[in-house]
Amino acid sequence: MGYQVKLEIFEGPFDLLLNLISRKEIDICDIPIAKITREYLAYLQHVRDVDLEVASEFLLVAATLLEIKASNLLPEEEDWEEEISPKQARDILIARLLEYKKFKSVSLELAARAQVERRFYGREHLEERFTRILPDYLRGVTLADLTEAMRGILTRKTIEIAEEQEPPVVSIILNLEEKIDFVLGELDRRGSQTFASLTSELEDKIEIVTVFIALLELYKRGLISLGQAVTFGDIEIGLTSEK
Amino acid sequence: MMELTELRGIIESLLFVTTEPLSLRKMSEIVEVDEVTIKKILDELAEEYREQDRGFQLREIAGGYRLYTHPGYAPYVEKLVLSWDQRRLTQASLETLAIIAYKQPVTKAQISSIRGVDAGTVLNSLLEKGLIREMGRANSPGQPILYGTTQIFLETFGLKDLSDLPPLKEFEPDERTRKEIIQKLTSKEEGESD
Amino acid sequence: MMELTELRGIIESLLFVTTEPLSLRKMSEIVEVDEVTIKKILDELAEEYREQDRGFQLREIAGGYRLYTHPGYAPYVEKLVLSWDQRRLTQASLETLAIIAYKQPVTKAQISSIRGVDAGTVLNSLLEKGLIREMGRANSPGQPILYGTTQIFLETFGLKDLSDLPPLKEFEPDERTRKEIIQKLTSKEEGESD
Repeated sequence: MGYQVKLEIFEGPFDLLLNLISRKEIDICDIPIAKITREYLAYLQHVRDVDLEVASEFLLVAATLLEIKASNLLPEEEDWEEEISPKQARDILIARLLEYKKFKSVSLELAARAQVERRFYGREHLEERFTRILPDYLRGVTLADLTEAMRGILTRKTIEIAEEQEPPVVSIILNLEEKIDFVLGELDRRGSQTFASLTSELEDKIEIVTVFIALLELYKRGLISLGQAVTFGDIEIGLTSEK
Repeated sequence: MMELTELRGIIESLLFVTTEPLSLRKMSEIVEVDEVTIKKILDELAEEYREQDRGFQLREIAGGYRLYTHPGYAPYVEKLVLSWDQRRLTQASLETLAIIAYKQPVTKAQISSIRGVDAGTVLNSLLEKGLIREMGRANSPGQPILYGTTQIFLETFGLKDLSDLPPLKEFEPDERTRKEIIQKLTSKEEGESD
Repeated sequence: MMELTELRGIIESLLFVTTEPLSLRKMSEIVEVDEVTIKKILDELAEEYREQDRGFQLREIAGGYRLYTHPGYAPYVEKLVLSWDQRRLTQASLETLAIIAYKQPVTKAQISSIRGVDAGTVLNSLLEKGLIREMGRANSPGQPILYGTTQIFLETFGLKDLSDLPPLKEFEPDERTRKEIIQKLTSKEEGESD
């Protein structure tokens, strides 16, 4: 049986949720993707034998949902066509799942080849008589260089270990909700803000983009007001009174 | 002119010493004999090893030639050489590698969009393992980095070159899977009635 | 009973990969065949290589057997060895030496697994330069050689003794590196459009 989703407005298999969304029986804007993803990750940690097939498909589907959602969050004034229709959404998902499945099957074939390849051993060392003619690779190397090399190795190792412990997270999905909280918090604490001041501390380009998407989401929910004095001017953001 | 027996001996000694696949060009440079002659000798050597049931084989791998122990004797070889190779590739790494192998040069965004998850972490680890490399930058906005596979990739998967990859076409989802997916995602009104 | 052809193949594959002379006893243990039979096969192999003018020879050395490149072809092999990628080997030497200095005593398999690539050639070169030495054998299966640094190593790097090496604590990722790691792990799309 597939993974079950439990939401206020919907309870049942994840597949069915998708189906309902593609039929527009459920508005994608009502689906808290971050919540679903977080719960799914919690669920993964409890299951002993993770079905990789289901796990990777879940992520692919969740990411597609997010994209559809993001595109539907854009203010729908004149550009009605810009919004992805249910049929288009479905077609995108189908095309993606098919494309993804193709690469997944070929990756299994590659894994099998790597397995076979491990039975072949090549020679990996050099006879002493030829070692002697090798140039002195370490000429001029200092203790500091040795230090640096060890630091590099340890850094690589740390990354590898961290990667092994990292569950497959759709970080951007989780991040959106974080940024929504961030924007609300800032406005609450410091009053109205401009987009520039809101993002002045952020270094990562994608973080800034996520803040922007968060603003769209908040605007859609009617929690903030947006203004712009001049074209290409800074965006002014304030909390609406209804909050 | 060098004698053929001597030439064969020289090439064999180069193959014996090399720790990575040796290209025809490199052998030709070292021995100062044309590539066609060298290729002929390599073919003869490979045939000899096979016929004489030797403990090693000559294989064309990753754009070159290298000697490897006969895979049938791997259990014994492993008793002697403790395998250090702990390159256990995760499913995520394998899928990402597959996408890069077939689509190269390819950007991170393109990979991410096929797998539906961010490829950043996996790319870093594949770069560290030397299985992929940066191949320059795309001419699109932001000039994203283009990725491709390496010689180590070919060696890891026992491929002669990229054209030796299994044809991707053969891995298209079959009709049943295709129908299943479409059915899963198609509303009842539009799809088949039941 | 194992067939003679197969037995010959197995022994040849062991000789092919071994990094040190293989004793009759060791081979006998691995193949589970008596030493007399093994000795007979070794003699046959040596004879074959000689007769067929192969690129390598089987020699009895230091209480064991090992394959060596045919000395007559040494000039060509030297040309090959000198054409190896210097930068890669410099990096490999430095990292291997750093691991041995800090983690000694350490086996080749351990070094390879920390570095992610084989350390064979580099180890020989460090031994040759007198920077490292064999310190005995590990008590693990296969009893691999343990490596450590030498007096020459201390002198080269101006150290009083090993405790004079900068403490490992300082090598722990600093704040910046740690931040980088975290960023790498949570790295997201580079906002490219294509």
